[in-house]
Amino acid sequence: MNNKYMLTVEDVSKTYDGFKAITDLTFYLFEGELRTVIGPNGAGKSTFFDLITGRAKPDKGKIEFGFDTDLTTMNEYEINRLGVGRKFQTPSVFTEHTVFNNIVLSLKGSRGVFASIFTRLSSTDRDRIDELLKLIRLDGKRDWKAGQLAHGEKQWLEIGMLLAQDPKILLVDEPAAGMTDEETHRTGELLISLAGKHSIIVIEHDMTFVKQIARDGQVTVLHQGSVLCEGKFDAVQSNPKVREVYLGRGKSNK
Amino acid sequence: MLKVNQLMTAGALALGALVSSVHAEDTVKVGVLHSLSGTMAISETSLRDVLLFTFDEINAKGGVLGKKIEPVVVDGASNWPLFAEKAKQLLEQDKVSVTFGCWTSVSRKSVLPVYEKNNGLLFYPVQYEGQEESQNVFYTAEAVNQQATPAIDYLLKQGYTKFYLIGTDYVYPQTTNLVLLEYLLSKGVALENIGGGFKKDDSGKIISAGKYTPFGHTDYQQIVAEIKQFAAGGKTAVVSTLNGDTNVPFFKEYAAAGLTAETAPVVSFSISEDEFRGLPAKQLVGQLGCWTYFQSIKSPANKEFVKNFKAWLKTTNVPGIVKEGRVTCSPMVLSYDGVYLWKAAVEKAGSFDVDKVRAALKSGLSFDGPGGKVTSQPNMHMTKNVFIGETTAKGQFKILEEFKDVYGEPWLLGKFKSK
Amino acid sequence: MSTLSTRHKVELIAASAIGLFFIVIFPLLNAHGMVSNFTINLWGKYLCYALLAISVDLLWGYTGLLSLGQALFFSFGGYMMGMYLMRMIGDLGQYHKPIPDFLVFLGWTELPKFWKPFASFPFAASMIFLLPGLLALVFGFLAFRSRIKGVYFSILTQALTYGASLMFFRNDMLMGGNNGFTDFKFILGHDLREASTQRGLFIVTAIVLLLVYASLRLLSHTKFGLVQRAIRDGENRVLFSGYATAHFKLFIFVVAALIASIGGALYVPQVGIINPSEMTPDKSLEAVVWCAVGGRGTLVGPIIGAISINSLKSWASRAAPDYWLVILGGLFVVVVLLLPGGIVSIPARLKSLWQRVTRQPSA
Amino acid sequence: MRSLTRFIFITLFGLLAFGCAFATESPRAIITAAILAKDQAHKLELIGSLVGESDEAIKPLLMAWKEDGLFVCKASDDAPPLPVILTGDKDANDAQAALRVDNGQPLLDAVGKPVRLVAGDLTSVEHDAELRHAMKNVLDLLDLATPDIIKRIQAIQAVGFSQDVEKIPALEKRLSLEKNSAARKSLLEALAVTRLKASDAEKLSAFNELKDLHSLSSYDLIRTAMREEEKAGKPELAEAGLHALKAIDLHKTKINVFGTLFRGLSLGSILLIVAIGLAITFGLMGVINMAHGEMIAVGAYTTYLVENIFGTGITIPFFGFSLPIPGIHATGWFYQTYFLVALPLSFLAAALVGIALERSIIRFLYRRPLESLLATWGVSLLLQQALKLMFGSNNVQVSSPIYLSGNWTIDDITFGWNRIFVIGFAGLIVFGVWLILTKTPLGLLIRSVMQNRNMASCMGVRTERVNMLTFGLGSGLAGLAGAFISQIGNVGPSLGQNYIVDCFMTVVVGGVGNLAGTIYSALGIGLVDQSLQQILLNPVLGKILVLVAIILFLQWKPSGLFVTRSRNLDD
Repeated sequence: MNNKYMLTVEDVSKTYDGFKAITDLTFYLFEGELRTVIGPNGAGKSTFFDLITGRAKPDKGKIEFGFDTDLTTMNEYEINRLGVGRKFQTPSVFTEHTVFNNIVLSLKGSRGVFASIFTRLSSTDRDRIDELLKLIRLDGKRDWKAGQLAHGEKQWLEIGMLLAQDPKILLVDEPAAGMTDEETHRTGELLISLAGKHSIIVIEHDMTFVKQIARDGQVTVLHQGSVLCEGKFDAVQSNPKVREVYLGRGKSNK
Repeated sequence: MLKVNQLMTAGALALGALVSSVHAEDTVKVGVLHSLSGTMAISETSLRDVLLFTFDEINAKGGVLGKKIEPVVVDGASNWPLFAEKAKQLLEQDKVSVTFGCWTSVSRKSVLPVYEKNNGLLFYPVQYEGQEESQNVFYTAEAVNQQATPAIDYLLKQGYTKFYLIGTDYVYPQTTNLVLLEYLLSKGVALENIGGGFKKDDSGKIISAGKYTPFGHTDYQQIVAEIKQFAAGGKTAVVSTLNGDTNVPFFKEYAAAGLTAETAPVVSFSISEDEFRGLPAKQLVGQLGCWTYFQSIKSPANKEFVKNFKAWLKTTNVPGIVKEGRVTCSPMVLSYDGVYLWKAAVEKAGSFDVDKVRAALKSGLSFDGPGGKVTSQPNMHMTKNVFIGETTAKGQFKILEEFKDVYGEPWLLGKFKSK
Repeated sequence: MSTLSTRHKVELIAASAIGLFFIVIFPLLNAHGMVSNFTINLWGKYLCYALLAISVDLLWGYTGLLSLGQALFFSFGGYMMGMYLMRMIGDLGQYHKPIPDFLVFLGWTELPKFWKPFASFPFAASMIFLLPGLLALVFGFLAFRSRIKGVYFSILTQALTYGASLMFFRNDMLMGGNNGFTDFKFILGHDLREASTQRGLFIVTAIVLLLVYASLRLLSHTKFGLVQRAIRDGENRVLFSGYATAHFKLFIFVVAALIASIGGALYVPQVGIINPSEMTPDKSLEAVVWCAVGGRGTLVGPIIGAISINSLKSWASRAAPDYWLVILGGLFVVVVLLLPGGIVSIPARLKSLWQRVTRQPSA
Repeated sequence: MRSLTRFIFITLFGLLAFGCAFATESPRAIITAAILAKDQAHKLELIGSLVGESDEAIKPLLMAWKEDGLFVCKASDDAPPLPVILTGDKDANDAQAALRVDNGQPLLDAVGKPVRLVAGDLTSVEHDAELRHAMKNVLDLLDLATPDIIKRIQAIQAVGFSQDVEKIPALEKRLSLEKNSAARKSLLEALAVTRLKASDAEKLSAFNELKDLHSLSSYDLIRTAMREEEKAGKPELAEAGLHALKAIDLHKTKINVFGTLFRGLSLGSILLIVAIGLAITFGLMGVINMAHGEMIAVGAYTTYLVENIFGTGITIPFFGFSLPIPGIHATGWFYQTYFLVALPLSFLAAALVGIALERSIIRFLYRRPLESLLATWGVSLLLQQALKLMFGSNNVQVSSPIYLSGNWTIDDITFGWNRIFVIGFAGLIVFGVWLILTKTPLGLLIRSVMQNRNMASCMGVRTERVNMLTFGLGSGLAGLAGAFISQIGNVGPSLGQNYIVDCFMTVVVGGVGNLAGTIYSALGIGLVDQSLQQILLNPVLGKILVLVAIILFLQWKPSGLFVTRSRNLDD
């Protein structure tokens, strides 16, 4: 494992209307790491992603991309352009656009107003899109409107869009929701295959899935806005504190 | 291609609307151009009604030069570009001989180029600011010296020494108040006794006098408080050119502040019997108005006119005419007078030709209307009687003073030199 | 993709045919007296309204920004043109003074400074772009920077145009107050009363409309067009895909303002008046009706809507003045509830209905 | 009291009635002559001659004249016309006792029996502003001691402003007996102002006294006096005058500051009343109801209807049919209560219209706010036209009940009763809404549905019904607002259009979904608006500045004063 930090989160707090969503959270992500984050509802997982991607600003603390790029002063698209891609919990694709155009919009490249008017798709771009469409198995539905896809297919499309951006950090929020067991498994394999080239944080509820992708990597447990514990999957699973706050109740919620 | 079809259908719809009715030989087409919808419909619908009544009255007596009047009624919809469109339609498509219409200054201004271009003739019946003298418009309307300055004369005679000017911010009140400012100064009223505020240009010349509120203004608290302070010393009159809706909140606030017709009377130039129907009459009793006609005039001609009009209302089957609770007012009578003056001019000229009719009008024709004798002038205005009245709880005016045969003078600004 | 391009070809042919008709045939008919001057003038007005409707649709149908202030930009364009036309009156006004009439009765003897350069057509023409563009830029920058969107954007644009109309109603704005500008005589040396001048204006309007239509058609096929519609459907997703949506919206907002402004500038010499009631909020809402009725999210929709509703209005203001509001209001409710795609969606609807009917026996 | 009045008038009489040709005739005779005189100038002269007369008959006669209570009748066709006054209770035939104006005795018929006459059968004696003005001069002096305090003060002022030094003794005498503080102040003012015409020493003390009284009404007279002293080369007197003017200016500033605060509060309350319904439909439910203004109009027209039902009834033309609604011909205090009856009815009427609107249109558009904006705008046009067809395009008259038409004046600051009522009522409405939302089962349901529609419906809440009731509540509140608007503004079909932009601004500034925010923003906007008006003395500029300020404010706080955060991505 490489020791280079991709993401540094130190002493971060965030309060909404008096509700402490994140409290003194410290978190490091190494280059090429695949990190799984679990935690009961309301543990602050989504807020955690919001803070990294610029959707919310922390009340205090430090969030840096690598060692030196301060993310707290940037907004969503600037952070995205740095190379932080995010997949949302509920699939968010451009429903009125075709699958093909969804990928076109996400494809790495210039994002400026005028560039978008005057540049055309190159053949390299088209090849890349074909490749991605095959990978997410939507090749045959490339001219479908994204809104017509099934839930699982949308999830895949969103993953495809994420990959099209070729980000350095992937933030993946509950990718397996709404997928069949088989699809879930395939998602897991895809994520594992991406690790190394990209740094990935996955938020997930499904323990089978977590077990699949965590392998011997680190699992972080969030509780009430801070890190409850961190460690290998087995260690976390057997941690009594975790059992108490999360596994016991989290399961019943499902 | 379906889209093309749709476009064509839409076009056909529009074109179809333009096909004018078949022109019969023994009629003469006359345009009626008023707002029958939109904000101005409140006032203008009555003018459409009285015009239709007048046409029926003339037709019953054999028409004009043996031809029956065939009215072409169009709706300006309180939309000024639409007024211009409708004027074009009347002149270019329907080829009307004359048009009776417009209420607001801006609607008159918007159709003016159309009438000048096509050499049409428009009769304009509503009090206005003057400063205009088109050869294609005959102004039966009250000029400023047929309404505002007589009212000031009356107030001065009553011993009022302070005047507060208030109006809606458009050209009629602005111009009227500038004229009144000059007039008051010429009568020896000191500048400090004229309230409402002034605006001066860089050279210190006053370019605007009085307090102005926008159309549809609803909050007169501050202004009434200001008036109350201004009027604290007594002998103060308020000269109001407030328009339409704004009179209600103004007068309600005025009454609530304890101001009455006795402590500080308001003379309004925009409230006629017709507008009165929507005002809190009890709170207005004793306030003053000034017009060239009041329904309460006790002349046989007026009694006849009011009686006939009400009878006509009962029998007419024109859609959209309100039959209950109707009154007559100055703009209505000026419309009525206008039609008869036009008839007289056509008969004198022996032709419907605009140039000939205009020449006849300029030669000075008279008509004994409900408000007394009116006479056309060479400057396309009208000599008429001016009345000062005070409001009664029944929504009528009690006549206090009459000025006979006042010559309509559109160019007043700069005419009165201060002492 | 192939089905799309057939549709494009049809659309291209149709657009060129209609364009040809309006730019060449219609004026020719007029020159030979087969179409009246009144009609050509009326249609010139409709086409200007079509430009306004397109600008509304560009924002609403394509970008999801319901601006209730487009009439403001339309009027601004009109006012800039109006200022030029007022200067062209020279001393032919009621007062026969070298400055516009309303300034005379406001007591001015000299032209205020900001009025002076408007005697030059190039200057006035550049102001038609600059002033509304600048206003759109500033307002859009403020609104999009603070991420005002959805109904807030609508309400704010409404407040903007309301405020502006209040301002223009004031006589000391020196822009003619309630009466606005009227009594125009000449444009570029041509007498506005001449039929040929009006015909020329009509042709220019038709050409501008065709150009706007064609360029927007092209634009909608670029990646910009994709981003634009993506913003409409899910702005945050676009933001998280690395696009500065505020810049895109600002660009569109300015472009829409310019289109509306050109529409207004062409409108004024054809109808002969511009006054602040053109910028009151309900005028903007009316333009939204045209767009909704014609079919938003398409380019022909607003054109069809603007022409058909205004024809209807021309008709109703003579045939049924009391019911015009009922027609307009009812149309709106019906379109929103029952026909969200507007008139242009009727063929598709009929087709699917037909298919359902024909399939039923076999099923 | 009466003997005193008489004393004063006898004094005045002696001073004023010199050379008056009619002084020797009795006031009754003079009034009779005035009534019968043909010539206006002569009438004026006759009435003018009564100034200073002390006869008790003057007041009732002149008052009756002013109020159309004098009549001219003839005993027989050839007899001279005889002015009479009708007094006493009406009998079964509506007839009253007739007293002769010239001697106060009952009018007798041929056989010497007192005649009873019906007012309706006779023409009342005419009067006009000039005559009333002349009568007022006569009555003013009579009124110096009238029990009606307002009239008394008016009379005192009238005497004072005439600056007639010869009236000083009368005023002083009155002052020594006057108990009422307001009237005392007026008397002091009147005396001081009059003394500005007296000797130099008196002038100086008068200036100083007016300075202490900071008398608004004397401002112009002080200014005139000051200039005269300047011209006359008496700098110390001019100086004193200047000080007095400065003191009054300072007083005016004080009045304006407090007046502005009160007006701001009242405008804020009106904004609050009209916007609170919108704060519920828009703020809580997220429905953009452009027909909110028409809900206000429905409330106002309901008030109008109720007023007419309490009165003489009304006929509504309804799409070609006439719908007559009989009135109950209420009078007096019972009639005055119409407004209290109209309040709940306005609420109900608007709530019903709102519920109908919700059921027929809005419920299809909950997820499409922009489209609900458009559809409701269409509805607003339809409702306007419907109101026009039912009540005509003219404004209609709604007269205010007594308890809403008057004012208190404290230290020259006017507090209109209608304004005070509005402020109080705004407080009541806020309290009521708070009670409904926090203390009733419906409020609980509303809050739960608004926070999470899906969750609430999962928990078995009938969200459909809650939506309907919430919308009804919002619309009903708009209707209540309409009832108030009818008391301060015009009632016409397009009434709502005047308020709709203001309503939305208020809610947006306050922060959508937050009622407390709406309260703060309404009061804030009201105060800012009134202060700007007071400072700029220009209502339009003030309004424009408020709009600009709101746009800039939203830059600083894009979600309004109070933010309600949502976790949904596309909110």
